[in-house]
Amino acid sequence: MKVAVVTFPGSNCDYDLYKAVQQVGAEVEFVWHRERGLQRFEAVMLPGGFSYGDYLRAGAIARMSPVMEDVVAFAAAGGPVLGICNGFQILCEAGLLPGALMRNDVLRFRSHDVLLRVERDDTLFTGDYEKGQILRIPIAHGEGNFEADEETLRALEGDGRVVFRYVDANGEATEASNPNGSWHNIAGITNEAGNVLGMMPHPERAMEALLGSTDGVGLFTSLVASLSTTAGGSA
Amino acid sequence: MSQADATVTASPVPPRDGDPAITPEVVADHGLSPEEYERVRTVMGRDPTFTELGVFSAMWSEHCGYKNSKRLLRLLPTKAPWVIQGPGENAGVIDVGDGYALAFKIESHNHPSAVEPYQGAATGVGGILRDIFTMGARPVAVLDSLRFGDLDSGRVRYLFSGVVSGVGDYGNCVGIPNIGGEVVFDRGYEGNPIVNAMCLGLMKHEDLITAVASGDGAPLMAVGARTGRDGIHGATFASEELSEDADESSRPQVQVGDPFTEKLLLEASLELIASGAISGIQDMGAAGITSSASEMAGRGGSGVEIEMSAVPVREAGMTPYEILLSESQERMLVVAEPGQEDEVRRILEKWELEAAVIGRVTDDGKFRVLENGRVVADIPALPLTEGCPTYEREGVESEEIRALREADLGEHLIPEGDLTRSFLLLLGSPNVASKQWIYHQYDTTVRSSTAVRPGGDAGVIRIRGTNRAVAATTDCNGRLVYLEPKTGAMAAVAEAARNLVCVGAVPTAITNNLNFGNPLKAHIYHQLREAVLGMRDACEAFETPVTGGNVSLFNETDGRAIYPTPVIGMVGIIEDVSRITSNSFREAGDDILLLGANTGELGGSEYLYVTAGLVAGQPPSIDLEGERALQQAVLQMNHERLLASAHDCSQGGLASTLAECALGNGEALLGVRAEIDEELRPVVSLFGESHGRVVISCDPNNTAEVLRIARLHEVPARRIGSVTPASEGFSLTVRGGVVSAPVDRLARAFFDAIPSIMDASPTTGP
Amino acid sequence: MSQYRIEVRVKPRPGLLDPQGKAIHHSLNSLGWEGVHDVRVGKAIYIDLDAADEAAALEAAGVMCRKLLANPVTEDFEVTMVGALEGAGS
Amino acid sequence: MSQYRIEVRVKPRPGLLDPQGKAIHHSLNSLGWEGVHDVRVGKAIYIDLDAADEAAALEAAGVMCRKLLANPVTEDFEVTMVGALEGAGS
Ligand SMILES: Nc1ncnc2c1ncn2[C@@H]1O[C@H](COP(=O)(O)OP(=O)(O)O)[C@@H](O)[C@H]1O
Ligand SMILES: [Mg+2]
Repeated sequence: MKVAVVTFPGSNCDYDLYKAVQQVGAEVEFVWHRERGLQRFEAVMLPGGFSYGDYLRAGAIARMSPVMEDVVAFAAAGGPVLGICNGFQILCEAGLLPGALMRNDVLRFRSHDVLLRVERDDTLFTGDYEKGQILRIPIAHGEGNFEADEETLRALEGDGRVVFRYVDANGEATEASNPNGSWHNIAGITNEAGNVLGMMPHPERAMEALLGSTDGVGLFTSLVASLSTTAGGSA
Repeated sequence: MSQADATVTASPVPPRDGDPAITPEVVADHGLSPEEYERVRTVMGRDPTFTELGVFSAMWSEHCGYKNSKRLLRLLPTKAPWVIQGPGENAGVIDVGDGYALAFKIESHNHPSAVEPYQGAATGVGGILRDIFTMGARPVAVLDSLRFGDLDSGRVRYLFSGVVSGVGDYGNCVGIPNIGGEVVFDRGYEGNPIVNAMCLGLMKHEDLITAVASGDGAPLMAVGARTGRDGIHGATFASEELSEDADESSRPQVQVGDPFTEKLLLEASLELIASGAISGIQDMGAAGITSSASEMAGRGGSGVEIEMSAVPVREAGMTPYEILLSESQERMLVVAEPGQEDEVRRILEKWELEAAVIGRVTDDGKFRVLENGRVVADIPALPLTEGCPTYEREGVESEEIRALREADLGEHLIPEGDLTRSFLLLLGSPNVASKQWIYHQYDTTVRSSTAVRPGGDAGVIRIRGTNRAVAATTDCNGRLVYLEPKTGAMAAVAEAARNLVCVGAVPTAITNNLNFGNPLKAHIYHQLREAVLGMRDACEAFETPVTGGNVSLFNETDGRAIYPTPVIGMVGIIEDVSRITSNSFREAGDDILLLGANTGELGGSEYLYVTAGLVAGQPPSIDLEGERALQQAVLQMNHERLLASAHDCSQGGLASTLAECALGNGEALLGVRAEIDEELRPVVSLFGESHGRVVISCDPNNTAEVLRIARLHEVPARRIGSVTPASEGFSLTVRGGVVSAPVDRLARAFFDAIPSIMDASPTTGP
Repeated sequence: MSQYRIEVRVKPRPGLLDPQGKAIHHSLNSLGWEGVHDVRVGKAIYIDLDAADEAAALEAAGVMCRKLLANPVTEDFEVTMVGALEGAGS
Repeated sequence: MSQYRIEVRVKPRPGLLDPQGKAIHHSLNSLGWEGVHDVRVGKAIYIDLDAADEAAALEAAGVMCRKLLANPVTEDFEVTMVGALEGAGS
């Protein structure tokens, strides 16, 4: 499997993501935002960071990059696309995912581990987890407050497109366990087709016990597994 | 220097239209004394022009010229086999093994932060990052050392929250994890906060590059952001006292940081260095183009010629004076290899940045500036960079401070019995309480290499592809330095070293930031000198040479100086990441041991500040040999994998240290049952801040071996109790006194202290 | 071609939570302005641009808003003319 | 007492670097708007408040700016009246 990690001016989790993909045995390559053509890849990932300094709105300027046209086409063709943190913000700005990530309700940057409940174990990205499993994964963002209009929110819940939710140690989605004010403690969602996942927490930083958690590994192994079962099938 | 004085002289330069005439007032406004101005005239062999005067005033300011500290700094030990680059470059560099080198340095941004806390702190971080990546190293960690007045003032809360978000936003955006730091709140810093930022960068040995301009004719290029009118004369400003009535207009324009551009500049610079297209690179930091160009020329023993009209500017109509002294951020000066200008431009363009040829390296030893081909400044480079007059002054201890130190603390020693209330007060003091409110605003895990995040004794960054890690900490208790400068400075070095050994790192080298008041005052000079001597002794004893640092003097408001605060930034090496040790207790049932002994002083303690508002008394004495032995003992215990945890005992004393071990980061609370029988007053046993102590925990099966190793190193050691489940509470009994409380009560005091102050009360704007 | 300065105001949509506005509201109340009932925070963006005339300048700014400056999910925008700039040219 | 809506615009001081404006400027240029010469970004703040009359409302908003809304070291501000609000209360 070959994965593209798309980098924008100001991306800063690109290398971490690259290493995470490598760690699960997949091939990976950086694609600079001005480059065109993603046909040779089987999955596309948008890393975290501060593309264009998060100026104007997080992700707003990056989504205008030439490569985004190809990301849109790649997603439309059913190819798996993962956006983490700033990547999630870019996907929302580009309309590949619904809603918007607004400023954290506490008005401060939040950086610490959170607990996430896995809501779906039947997506391309979560097959190696179990539904209800609790993951420990770091967050680091100032604009992670997920909001959308009523209708969209109802659809997200109704269609089961919420993949990860912030919870406490008992697995409850409480206000105290919500780091940024996201509606319904949403931490990660997919598009309707299920091939685009956006999440604020950083699984690529939870790949080694030495650094505090290995709970992010499953996300990457899941993707590799789902792609190898459909080998040759996608995009 | 004198050689250069004699051989290179300034050519005549006609005055530039529109420039003010040079009067004694103009000279004084530039921060030069009449004697210093005479020295300028001697160096020049004539009167300087206005532009030249500006250049001298920046280069001979305290900030760039180290007038009042240079002679003292020469006393510091700087050599060891593992030192690759000592003081004098943008950053110090040491060998860390497996082919890697570590560049590290600390910088202050006190004055800018007092005026505009957010931008001041942000640009402080920006500056220190550039110092690291201009050495060819990739920045891998930031630490911040902060001091403010007491949090009961709205203005202080404004400064504190502004500085923290400035430090955070900048580092977060560039993507460098924060791994630690410190913060102290004390009325001694009211009005004059301290903001020191430290950065660590890693590189392969062969990637080291230095800031030297050599090669006659080599093009000089300005890269990165454009030059604007910001921060003109920041270097001179940083060398003056603040006064309350300094009105807006007399303040230099605030520098605004652009971390996004910095990130691009960082990537572009590392790519430039790797490309071989350049031979030198330097940050345009304090005093902007002036200092970067003249220092590169000075180090290379060559000269430079710069054309002002070629410098990309942000605003029209800037004079040479303004362009030369602008402190606009996120700019670099690069010496390209001749013929490689286009390659430099290509790399910068990829990162969406500008590069412009603004001059060339010459061989005539001059710092020459042209405006549309006409010379506007012509100065011998070496005297400009090295010829700044330096002073050695008479230092005398202040009688007032001596009296404070010798004050009788008798009445404060009386309390005994149940001292839980004082203990809770202490745990809830912002100085002792959890600093999560701060570092939860900092990205601590970006780069996926942070093995120990803020909250431990020292931050730890692993080196990918090896089994190694580097650890770093910043430390200084200014109250102790205030009461007794020499021991206080030794204590700062000792605490830093203890913090490192607690995580399992071998202390290797230091950088330091001397934050002091006005050195022209005899008692301040005394503090400065004594502190440097103390630092020297401790660094010699621990074999941790000084590879660089920064001096920030004139930290005074309305004539009142801050506590002398020589912040120590120490780095250490961990050869095997599997030996990294945490400071929080791991498991109920483990034994708790105390290494080291209480020397019995209560002077300068947080207990006195919290209970009596007092900064007085004899501070704890320090035994450098004992400290060294303690470090060796802890390292050996670590090496033999005997330790479950290790935590240095410092502010708040033994009781607070045990509480910190039990509370950890708040996620897995544990309890403590401990008892210690010392022939001391109970407040001293519980809350005294003696140096040379470490609390460790270990599997009871390892206790005998731990005690044996301690004996081997002649370090006092005893088992003082056990880790218990949180439900069994916290208790520490001493002779004649006790503190005991439910663990969640301690947790509330400890974790809620800073958030409840910051969330409840509004800040008051500038 | 003349140069014009346009002011764009981007505001959070009514009904959407505006934490920053709420925080300022709270501070103003606690600083003693009890008569403050609501605060909303948006952006004011000033754009200097060449255009054939005022109408063309406003038109262009509107397109910029739809494409980039405002997020249609969360924000509304307004565009107004500040005026023509003298002696223009980059 | 009536209720008024005031608009406050807080702008970066001239001469100060405005990184956000710079990034937007750059982006607009590369999206094809080459005639954009400068972009500056500030805040637009809408305050609904009780006051005796328009003048008093504007006056109060000016004080709020000096005390809280604008940072005098880095920002300038302007205050304008949007209008009286109907059926106020709350
Ligand atoms: N300004 C800061 N930035 C980052 N981390 C900080 C800061 N202040 C304190 N910390 C972290 O909080 C922890 C506790 O700080 P402190 O009370 O000074 O500890 P100690 O006295 O044990 O050194 C340390 O890990 C320190 O690195
Ligand atoms: Mg400390």
